[in-house]
Amino acid sequence: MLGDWHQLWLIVSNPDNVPVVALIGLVPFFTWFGLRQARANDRLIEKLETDPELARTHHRKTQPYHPSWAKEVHTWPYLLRIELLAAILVTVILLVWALSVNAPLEEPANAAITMNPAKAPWYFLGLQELLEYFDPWIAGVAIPTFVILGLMAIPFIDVNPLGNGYYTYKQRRFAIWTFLIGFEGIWLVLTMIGTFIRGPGFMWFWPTQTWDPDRIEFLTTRNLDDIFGVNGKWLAHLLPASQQANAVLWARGLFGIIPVGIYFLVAAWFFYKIITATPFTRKIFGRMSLLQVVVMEVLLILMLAVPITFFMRNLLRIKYVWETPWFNL
Amino acid sequence: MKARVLGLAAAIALTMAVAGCSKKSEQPAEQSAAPAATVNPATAGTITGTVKLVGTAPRMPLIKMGADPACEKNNTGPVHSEEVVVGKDNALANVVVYIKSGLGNYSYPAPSEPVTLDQKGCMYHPHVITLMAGQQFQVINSDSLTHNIHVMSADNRAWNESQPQSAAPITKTFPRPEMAIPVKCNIHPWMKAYIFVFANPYYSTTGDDGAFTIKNVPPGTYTVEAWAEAAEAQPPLLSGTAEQQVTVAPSATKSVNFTFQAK
Amino acid sequence: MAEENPGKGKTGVADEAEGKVQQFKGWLEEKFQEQVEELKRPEETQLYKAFFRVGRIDEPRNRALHTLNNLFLHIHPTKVNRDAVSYSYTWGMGGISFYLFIVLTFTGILLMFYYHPTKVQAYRDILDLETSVPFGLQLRNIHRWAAHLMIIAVCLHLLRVFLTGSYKRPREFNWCVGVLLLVFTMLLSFTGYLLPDDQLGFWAVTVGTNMARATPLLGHEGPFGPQLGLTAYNDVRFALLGGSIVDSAALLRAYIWHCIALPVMISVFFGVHFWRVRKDGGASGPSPVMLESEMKD
Amino acid sequence: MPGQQPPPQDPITSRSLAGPLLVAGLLLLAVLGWSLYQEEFGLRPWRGYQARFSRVYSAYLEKRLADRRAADRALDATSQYKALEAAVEAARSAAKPKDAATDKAAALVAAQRAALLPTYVTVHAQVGALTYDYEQIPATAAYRGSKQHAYNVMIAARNQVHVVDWPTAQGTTVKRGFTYDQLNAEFTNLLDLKAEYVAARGQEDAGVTAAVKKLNDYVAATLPGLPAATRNALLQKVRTLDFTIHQVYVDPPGTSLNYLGGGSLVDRCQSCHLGMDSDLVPPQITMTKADLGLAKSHNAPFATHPEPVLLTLHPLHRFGCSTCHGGDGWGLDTVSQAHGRFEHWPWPLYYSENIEAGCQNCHAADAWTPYAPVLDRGRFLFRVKGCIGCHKYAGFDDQAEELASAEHEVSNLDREKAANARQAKASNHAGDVAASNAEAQRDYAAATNLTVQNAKIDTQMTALGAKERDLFEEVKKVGPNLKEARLHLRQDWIPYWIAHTHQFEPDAQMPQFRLEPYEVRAISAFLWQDALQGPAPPKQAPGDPAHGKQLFMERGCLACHSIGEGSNRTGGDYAENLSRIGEKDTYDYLVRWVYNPRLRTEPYDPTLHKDLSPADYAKAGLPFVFDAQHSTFDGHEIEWENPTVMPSFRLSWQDARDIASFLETQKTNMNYAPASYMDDPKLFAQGKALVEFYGCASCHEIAGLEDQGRIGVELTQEGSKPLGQIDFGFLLTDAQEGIRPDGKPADHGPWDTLRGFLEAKIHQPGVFDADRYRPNPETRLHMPTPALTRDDLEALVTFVLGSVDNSTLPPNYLYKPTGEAADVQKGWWIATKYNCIGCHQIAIGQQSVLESLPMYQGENAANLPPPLTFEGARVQPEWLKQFLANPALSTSDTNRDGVRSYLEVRMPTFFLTDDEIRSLVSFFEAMSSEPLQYVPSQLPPLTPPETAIARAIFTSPAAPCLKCHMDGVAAHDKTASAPNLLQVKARLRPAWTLQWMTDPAAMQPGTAMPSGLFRRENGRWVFNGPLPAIAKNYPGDMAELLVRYLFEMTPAEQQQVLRLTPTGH
Repeated sequence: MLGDWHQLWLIVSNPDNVPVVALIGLVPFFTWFGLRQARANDRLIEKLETDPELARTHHRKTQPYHPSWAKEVHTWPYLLRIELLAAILVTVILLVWALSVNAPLEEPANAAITMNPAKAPWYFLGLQELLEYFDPWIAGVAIPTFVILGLMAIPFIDVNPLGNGYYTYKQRRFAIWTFLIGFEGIWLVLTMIGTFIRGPGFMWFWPTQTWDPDRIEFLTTRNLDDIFGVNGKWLAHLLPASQQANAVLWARGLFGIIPVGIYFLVAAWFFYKIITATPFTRKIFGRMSLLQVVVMEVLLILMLAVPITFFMRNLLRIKYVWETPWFNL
Repeated sequence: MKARVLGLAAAIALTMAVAGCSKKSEQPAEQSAAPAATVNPATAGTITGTVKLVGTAPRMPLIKMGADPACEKNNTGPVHSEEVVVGKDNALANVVVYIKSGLGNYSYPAPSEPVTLDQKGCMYHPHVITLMAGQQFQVINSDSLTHNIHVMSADNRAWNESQPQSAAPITKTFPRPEMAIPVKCNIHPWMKAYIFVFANPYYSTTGDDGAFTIKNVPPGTYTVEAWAEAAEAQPPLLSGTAEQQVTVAPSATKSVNFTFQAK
Repeated sequence: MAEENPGKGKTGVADEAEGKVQQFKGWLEEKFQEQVEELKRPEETQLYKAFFRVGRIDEPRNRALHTLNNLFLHIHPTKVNRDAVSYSYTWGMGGISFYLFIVLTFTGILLMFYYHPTKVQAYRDILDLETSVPFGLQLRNIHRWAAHLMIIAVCLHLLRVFLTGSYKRPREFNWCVGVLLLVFTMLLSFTGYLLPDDQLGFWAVTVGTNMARATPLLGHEGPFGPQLGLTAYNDVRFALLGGSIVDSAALLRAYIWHCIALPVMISVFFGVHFWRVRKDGGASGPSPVMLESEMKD
Repeated sequence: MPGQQPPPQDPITSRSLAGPLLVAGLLLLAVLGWSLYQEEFGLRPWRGYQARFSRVYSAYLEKRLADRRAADRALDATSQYKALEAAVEAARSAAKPKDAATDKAAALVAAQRAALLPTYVTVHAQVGALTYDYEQIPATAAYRGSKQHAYNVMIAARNQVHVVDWPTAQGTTVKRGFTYDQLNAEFTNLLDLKAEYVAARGQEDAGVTAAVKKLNDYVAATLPGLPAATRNALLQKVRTLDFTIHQVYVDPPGTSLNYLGGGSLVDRCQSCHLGMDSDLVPPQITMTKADLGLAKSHNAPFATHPEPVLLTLHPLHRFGCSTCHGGDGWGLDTVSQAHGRFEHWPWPLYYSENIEAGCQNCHAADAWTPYAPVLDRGRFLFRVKGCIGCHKYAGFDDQAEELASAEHEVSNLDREKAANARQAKASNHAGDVAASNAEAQRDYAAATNLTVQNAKIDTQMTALGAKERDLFEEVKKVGPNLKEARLHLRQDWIPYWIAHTHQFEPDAQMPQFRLEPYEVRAISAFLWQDALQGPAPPKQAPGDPAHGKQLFMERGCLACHSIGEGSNRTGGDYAENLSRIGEKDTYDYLVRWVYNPRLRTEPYDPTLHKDLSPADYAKAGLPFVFDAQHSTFDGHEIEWENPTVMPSFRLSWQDARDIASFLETQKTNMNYAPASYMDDPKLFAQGKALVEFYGCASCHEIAGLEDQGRIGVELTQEGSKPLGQIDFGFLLTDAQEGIRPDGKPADHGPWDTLRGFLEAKIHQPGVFDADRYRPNPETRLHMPTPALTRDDLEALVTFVLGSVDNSTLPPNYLYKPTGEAADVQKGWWIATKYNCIGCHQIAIGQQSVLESLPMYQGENAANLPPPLTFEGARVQPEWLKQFLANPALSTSDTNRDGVRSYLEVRMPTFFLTDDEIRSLVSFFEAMSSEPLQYVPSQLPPLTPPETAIARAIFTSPAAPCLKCHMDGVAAHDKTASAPNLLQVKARLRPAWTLQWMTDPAAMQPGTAMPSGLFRRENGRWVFNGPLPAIAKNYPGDMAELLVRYLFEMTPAEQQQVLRLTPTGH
């Protein structure tokens, strides 16, 4: 039943969801705020590119400038007073928050009574959401590990020397898009889904739909090999007698390599196309070592796999594309 | 180098395994390696002798059976307590003489015929019963009243069963050797007997003549013991050397005498 | 002296006394003025100097010395890029994160006074805290929300640093440290989640640690875990929880991670982070824009 | 921006941030202010309550104080008070001279001690140190010199004379010298003197103390409550009340009292409920909201506990508040938090309608809980409304379960026995072949032990067999035996009843099932076809309805049954309303039922799983007879009686016919649709499935379904069911918003709580099916709708709500009575099971159903069955056993009461089992606090003169005993109003008899037996009427004499006195 605004209010006003609600406003605001400055810088860059003379003399910032002004200012008091102001404001915000919203305290822990829904803290809800799409070892272990390693790898694979220390969009289009897709398009959206959409039984409830713990959901998902009818009959002839019984498993395992392989190739080609789309990006590409290219490709491919799986599962109802006795993808 | 170490280890392991196996297989062999010999009747000897009482035999009290007139019916005259029964020439009856130790490793099949204890005239006949472990022990009731047979064994299962008049005989066995198992009838408290259960057939009970014979004894040196009820009583009515060393030569008859002094 | 002029005895004495009073008055006024002047410039007092070592802060040298000489301020350079003081560039998120960490430490220590990490006491301690401990409820609320706010601030810090490309040379290493700090921040918050021992924390931690079951090679439900002989009683989840279920051992472990291990680790990395910020040239900018045409091949 | 004129000043260094900083600083201050306010007031609402309490309570105390002062003044003016006061004064003045002398002497001693003390202390310390110095020097030759020296120094110090200014009795001071030893002696002496004077003073004042005590006692007795002074102190305390948290802290060792699974109980309820704090409101004060002038306030939690005795039984310092009432004892921030009425507190405060649910938490095993009438009513309804038929409840009518467990135990023992036998055999064998005698003896001993063990098992099994037999009979069904439906009921009526249960009988015991017409048809047809065809009950001639009605009214049927509907309804609600019984029952069956409801058509054999027909008996070569004496078939117990609690009234067949004829007239003109389908065999299977589905066999005996257990959820711990496990169906939103299933707002707002669920569920179980797509009616919820009034509904909710998992509570808090209290509880189960309380008053203050009926009002109250409040003290246990087994006290003449044959109302025969009788006897003894082992006291036999005196009193005109007491003359016995005194010896206890004779009205108000037969004179009872000449000089206790006489009463003696009695007939 849609239109249950009370339900939506319950979710939004849940104390532990306050940060998520705050993020809805904060992240777009700061994205806009940063990109606005990037646009100003981009205009400046454009101007300087067309006017080399000016480029030589210009202080190259959008901030106001006069030659007589000191290049550096004293930390005390100019930085510290700002820090003081920030600290006071943060304290005020925190106190108001603390005075108006109580930290949640639910029933005493009881292993016999399952919470429904049993949700992780909001910052892990993205991971919990991934658990719906991937095997636990992928969602819970492999992906976080890749995210952390991927983040740490960024400085080493982003060889673009431009845009170091100032906002710019035009000079770093690819990097910014990639990051915004990863950070906002995937992580934040998954967190939102986990917070607002997932109800009892971790079922999918549209906003304003009543969270009915007794709701019955009909979900069929199929594995890709089922759709293609992989049954391993033809493989049975090729296998030694001892493995005859496992023909299906073998067939599935082998079959799964095909779509996964195709995806890797297509995605790799897709990203290659993107990073060599313009002369500028080709120039950057030229600066990259083979290892950097490979690492970047792998990370990008894996990142793209998340939304693709998301859509495959939710729209195409495909569960696994590659099944093996040890893991499923 | 590495290969050598491995080889050494393998060798040690193999040795140990073999040793372990052989040790295991030894144990059952040891048990079955002691075949119990049977006594060779050709070389077997005999121990005989008499048991005498020195001094005046203590007077045995008269048993008063008035409480149960049916008891008196089966008795011709007055009945005395049977703690000390003396025959002619001070011969001491109801003494059990047996080889206490010194026997080798022989196997003795239990005799197939049962030993019978009769209850007659509210007395046990005989007063001292000897039998071998595993031999059948039969109790019959010749009286026209009910008795109970209360066998108070310690090493064997104790039991207490009643036997009405003309009931079927009670048949039991004693699986373990045990000396002087008291037997009582709780209905007639004067009734008393002793059962001796032996692992071997080398025992004999003296009759009224005080004589005993232990046959088919393989040659060797043994400790022979004589057990007299009155010597074991508290306080003892008799005293005497109950144990003697006896050497039996092949096919010989050895004579041994025991004496008990009256106190 | 009063006897000097007996004729004018009385008046003389009075005058003299009056003169003395006047004299004293004048002296007192003078001293008072002096004192007021001194107090008008508190930074010149001995007391002030003893504490802060330098005098007036509106002199450039003293300003610099002020920062340099202060243990707490010397994480800052004495001077910063003139534009780096603007919120619009830095968003202040790093500083806010650190400030929140201090708030969390402070409130956390106070909360520790009232909390026992045992199955019997934990929940009851929170009940007590909320109802009878002075400022207990507010303390807990501040701690809770500061933790959430810190994660938000850290995430926004990450966003800012990325958007300004501040991870680029020479700051690659510090970016990595920053990523670790993000992870630590989340772990700190997560370990704190269990401590009230209520259903919310219990099930959040149950869900969270259930993922650990599936760690490849280390979890008993993960790929190759069973093949390596892992069970629910010897895998990584068991190590995290100190048992196969979320129970008293898990509570104690969460407590120790939350109150000792992680704060110590994050403090160390904070130090590294700040140190690298200064060594790598202070706040990253705003740097002058670079032109594509100037790019070296 | 290039090209522009740069600003004259650097915007960073020149701009001041003072403004924003100031604003931020002010904001911070404001928020800190908010925080302080919140801390001081916002989160501490109890401060407000305490301030208000201080105001209203001090006003209350002031008013009471003024009243009290006036009363005190009035009292002071009374002559008694004045006399007592004078006595005090007199005593004081008498003691005065001596007191003065003693005080003076004591003062001197104190002065001397003070003078001595400084010197004493100094010298003591000095000598002590010197002694130590001396002692610690080794006593060897090397140290001889120094030791001697130290010795000399020590002795010198001991002998040194210290001069003290010594006060004398004359008031002068003299110098007096003391050595160390003298100092010690004098000091001890002074201490002794001081003690002496204190004692002397006490003795001198003994008279005063006694007089004061007398005065105080008088005041306390005349004016109970707090004395003015105490009240005043209290008032001052309340006026300056310190605002703090008031809490009860209980920390029983081991487990916890709270449900958190550990730790102590902290209840801060008194922080607002200040009237409960005994420091502020002493137990002498009880006040309500109205007393405080706050009758209309909904926010004045200041009253004292309405049932103070409960607080005495459950002291706060041991139980706290939330243990009984629920709620969050920690909560202080808001009312809803304190009362635990928020989402995350699983143990909310019970609403007042269900307040007794708290009792059930610990009193779950009770059959009867004093001070908890609602809970008791809930228990009663749980049985009477047939809940127990479907829902298991541990300890509640669980004979069926007990039987099963006994059977289980027997089979376990059987197995154990066989195993023991095997083991014994093995041990014996092991002994036979053992290597050593010691080992053999061990083996034989083990075997012997096992054999003995088996013998013990045999005794256990024998006892279990007896228990099984008893349990088998104790299992009763809530509804009638439907195997006899065909013989018992009218064919057309059955489907109507099933479909319209509550239309036919609005307060029926049977709940209304929600059935589709086809289900009704199938169930009816199945029951009809499944029932026995015969042998039919004997054919009966018509009876006399008028006589039947009289019997129906007189014999006591109305103690359980009711008759008439609406305002005409009279009788109890323990059993069915009989207003329309004529429409349902067949006459022949009804006659047999009234004659003896336990009579069965065919016995049921649970071993063979079949009803035994005459043919079965014939095959076994047995006559077709089954009763208490023939309760087995083929060696096992059979169900030989109808499993109903309805007893036999020992009526004659004719009386039974008359009553049945009367009952047959109880009907309306309703026409029932013919039910031709009843014999349709096609419906049988479907009907059987439905009957199984709806659990009919839980309450009824139905052929083929005898072994069907209870189909409902066990409710023993329903009150602890987590909310998450409760299915509100499509009513969840309504529940959260406080809308009742009928669309009206719920009494307590949102009802998405356990209580709300239970209320809705018990009231109308069907509502949780609402809006659900249930194409097949059988997929609906099974639970039928019981007929309940609003109060009854709350009583049941209370009962179920309080039934929690109390395993987390400390075991010693659970009410698990032992000894007498246990006997009382066990007996109550039986007394309520058979509805003894319908006829008898058992507990003081309890009213039987009959007492409330119109025909027993006024002087007719004498026709009531006897109250049993003193039964345990009155009768001898052996006699009671016999009586309960056979209330006629005769095997031949049974159509009467055994004790009071003059009563029309009749003690019926309940066919109690030995166990039940034992329990009841213990119950009555325990209710009267009699020791369990009754040993008849040996009364001294009467001497012939005593007999003569007793006889004379017994027959004197002033004591016409035999006028009322039955005497064996049939005509007289009919009009008698008291039992035959011949029964005294076997029936009564002497002690009770004595008490009864001297003041019967005290034990049984309204009894026909007159009080005042004897008067107390010089410590003995003397006959109160004109004494017969012969008795005039009797020095002994005449009541006692009469008791002894009665205990020696023989028929011959009775005949003799009958002749002598002036009121003879």
